[in-house]
Amino acid sequence: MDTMQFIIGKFNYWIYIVLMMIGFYAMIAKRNLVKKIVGMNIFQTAIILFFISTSSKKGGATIPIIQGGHGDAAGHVIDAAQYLNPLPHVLMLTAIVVMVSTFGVALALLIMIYREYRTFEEDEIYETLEVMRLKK
Amino acid sequence: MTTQSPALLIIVPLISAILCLLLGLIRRGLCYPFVVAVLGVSVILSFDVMGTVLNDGVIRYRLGGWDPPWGIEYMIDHLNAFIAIIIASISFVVAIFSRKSIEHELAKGKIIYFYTIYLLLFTGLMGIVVTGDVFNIYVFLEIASLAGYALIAIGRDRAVLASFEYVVLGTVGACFYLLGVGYLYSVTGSLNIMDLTLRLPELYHSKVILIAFAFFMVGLALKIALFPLHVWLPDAYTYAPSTVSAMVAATMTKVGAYVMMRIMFTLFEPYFSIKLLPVTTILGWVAAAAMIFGCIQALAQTDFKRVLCYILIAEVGYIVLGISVGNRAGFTGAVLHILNDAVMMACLFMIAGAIYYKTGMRHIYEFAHLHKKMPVTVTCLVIAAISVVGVPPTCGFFSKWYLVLGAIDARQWFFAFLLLASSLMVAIVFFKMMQTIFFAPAGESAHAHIDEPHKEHKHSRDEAPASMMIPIFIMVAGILLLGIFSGQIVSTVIQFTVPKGF
Amino acid sequence: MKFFAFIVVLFTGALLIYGTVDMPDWGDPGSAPNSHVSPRYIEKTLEETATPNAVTSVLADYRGYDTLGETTVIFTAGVVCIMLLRRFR
Amino acid sequence: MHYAVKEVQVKERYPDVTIETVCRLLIPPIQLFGLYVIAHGHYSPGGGFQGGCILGASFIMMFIAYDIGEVKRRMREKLNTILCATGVLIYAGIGILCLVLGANYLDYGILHQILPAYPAKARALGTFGIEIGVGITVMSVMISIFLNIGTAGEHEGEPE
Repeated sequence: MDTMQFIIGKFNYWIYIVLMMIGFYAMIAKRNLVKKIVGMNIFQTAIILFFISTSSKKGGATIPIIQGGHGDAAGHVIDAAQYLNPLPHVLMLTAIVVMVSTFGVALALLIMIYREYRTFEEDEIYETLEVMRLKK
Repeated sequence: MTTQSPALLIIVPLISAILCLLLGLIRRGLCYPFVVAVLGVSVILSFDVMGTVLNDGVIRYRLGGWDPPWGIEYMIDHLNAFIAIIIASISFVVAIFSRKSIEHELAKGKIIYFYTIYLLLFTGLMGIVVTGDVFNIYVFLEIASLAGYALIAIGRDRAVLASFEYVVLGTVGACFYLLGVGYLYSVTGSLNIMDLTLRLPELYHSKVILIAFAFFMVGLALKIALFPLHVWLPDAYTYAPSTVSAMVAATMTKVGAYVMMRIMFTLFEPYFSIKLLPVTTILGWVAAAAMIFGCIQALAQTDFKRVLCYILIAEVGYIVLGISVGNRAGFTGAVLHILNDAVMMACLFMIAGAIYYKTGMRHIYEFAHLHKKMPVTVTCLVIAAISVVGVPPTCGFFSKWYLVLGAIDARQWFFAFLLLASSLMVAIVFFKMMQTIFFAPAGESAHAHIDEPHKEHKHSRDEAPASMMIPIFIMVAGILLLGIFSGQIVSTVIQFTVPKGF
Repeated sequence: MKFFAFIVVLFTGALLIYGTVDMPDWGDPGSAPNSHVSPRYIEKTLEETATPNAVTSVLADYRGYDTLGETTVIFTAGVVCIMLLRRFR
Repeated sequence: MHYAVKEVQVKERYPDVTIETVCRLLIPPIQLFGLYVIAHGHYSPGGGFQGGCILGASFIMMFIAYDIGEVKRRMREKLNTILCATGVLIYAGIGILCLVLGANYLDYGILHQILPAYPAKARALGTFGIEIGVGITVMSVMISIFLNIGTAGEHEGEPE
């Protein structure tokens, strides 16, 4: 029973870690440059999921927008347990933007690499470089 | 002004970066003086902040007026202020240097964007240094990294490929750092460094904290190119434009080392980092390997900038060794070495840039009889080389002295021996270079057949323009003066940076 | 090379999973992130910032400096793409 | 293996009545929705980044349905760069305004001195101001990145 409790409590982290490692593997092992940055994207997305999962609260909590908050209804007491933790969401909004920016820069670099070597395969690029070196 | 200067330290370069872009759309020539002026203001501001810290103690500036654990705050103590001065001064001097070098190496239309991104890089580095919030460090780390990737990618030859490799590995490093933040957050619920310091000690035996610490270390090791994770550095810094190499080599790794110090000794107490974990041993051995490996590789290279890159890897090893021995002298040596190494590396990379600008030579074997053509530059090169080797009147000696003392205090005789051995190897690297420059047999210079027209003028004096020589002079003066005044620097600033518990 | 990468990935994953053992359970309302800093954001957002959406108030006000950094990051990315890809005469 | 990435070139467009009509009808509501998401970020999910993305997406849709000339006619390259800078400038400028009025950087509460609002409401208004800044930047950067990457930077540079 205890083991079951443990697995139910933690399995979400494990799923994200598996996702992260898929991305990480693609980043360091794949020889195709596009696959590398796709792996980078998977890695970062998994981290985002990880952060978001720390914000969840069981027991009927809802999105962190105070109900009845329109206008000046600032009188009533608000119970923090009714709303999800907003902080990880905020951090991840920032991280998403960072991710998009990194992805954009990486794509720009890829296009520059393609202009120069006419391929996305790392092996072929190094072959070209070797040929260029020998020509000199 | 003084109460707001910590905020201005970030805002001034940030807003100027935007204005620089707009200004460049109006007139391109305005960018350079504007950038130099802004960085000059930043230097003044950083000294102002340092003055405040020296007089009134630690500055805690609350952004948005919110109390620390809820809002973000700047926490500036002696260590931050010291690093901020280094970053601002180096950026300022390198910016002066950039004028001719950038016109020479870049397309005209790119100059506006170059200066914009240069200022953004400076903003990012400054942001990392002054902030007191672990997630904020990540955000500014990414600003600095993105700017760094772009600046490296506009270099020559394989620069784009090197930059791409840097993007992949740099993102792995940043992601590991972010994972560390996530693990810390999931058990403490806080992101503020001072608040975390209060909440962490009771969790020191938690596995989450252990893993978070490990991921912080690996992520930062990737960012500072510590030995087994250095693969991106030599290519990236070799093929970048000279200005960028000088700026990035002198500041980026230093800021990473600073964050490492912050995490090891402020966020976690020295008790955790040194007593509880075998960090001393692991980091010490890694750093020792980095020193030896960097020097051996430097011996084997012919490209001048690549030699400097491997020496930089060895220097990172020195800094990390100083951090890892975990005592007063070692830490003092590490902080002092951050300053000295920044100055020396900026100087050497600028000299490499000046030689490349004037003669188009990159390889050491082409440098024969350079002293007849560029005597002043070669003199500066000799002084900087002496300092890197660590000969007494120059600044390089004093930081190595403290590092060796630290290693001896920690009873790590072997590390002390390796420090001296790697100094010796650096000396061999530079002796080889000097031998080529001064004593190469006449007519054997390898570039003679490449650019024939140069041959008649080869022995006439032809120095780089003043906008390049003045920054080099400033740096050489820095090397000598920092050596003379290193005692004062240690007693006024660095002794206060040593963390409690040493 | 691929085998080496696989070993590295397995090792990293194992470390990360080892770390999760001491983490709070998923959705635990009493865990540190849910009880230390964040309650104030929810309870005081209307009173202090007159914004019912706590995410917006934290994003732009409590941690507004992070968002300044975020905007700078995307500005950097825009400038970088122009500089790298545009062909200049 | 070689991937079938052909030489990048900006082709002539093939006019397609269906796509063009649908886009002409769809783009204004999309842009309006983007503005709504920015403006209503205080009361519902949304905010500067999300709204900016939607606004940028409307231009990207225009690029896909018509061609690059159409997008550049509506949003000139230089204007886009200026907007990109303006967004950050608005954000940082509001912070500076707080600084000038005597509070810490980004402390919008002090804005009640110049706005007809009590401090908490002034904070909400300051938040709204920076959301607009973020929205503008995100929109123009989305357009800029997409145009540059989508055409591999081969489109005309700035006329100088």
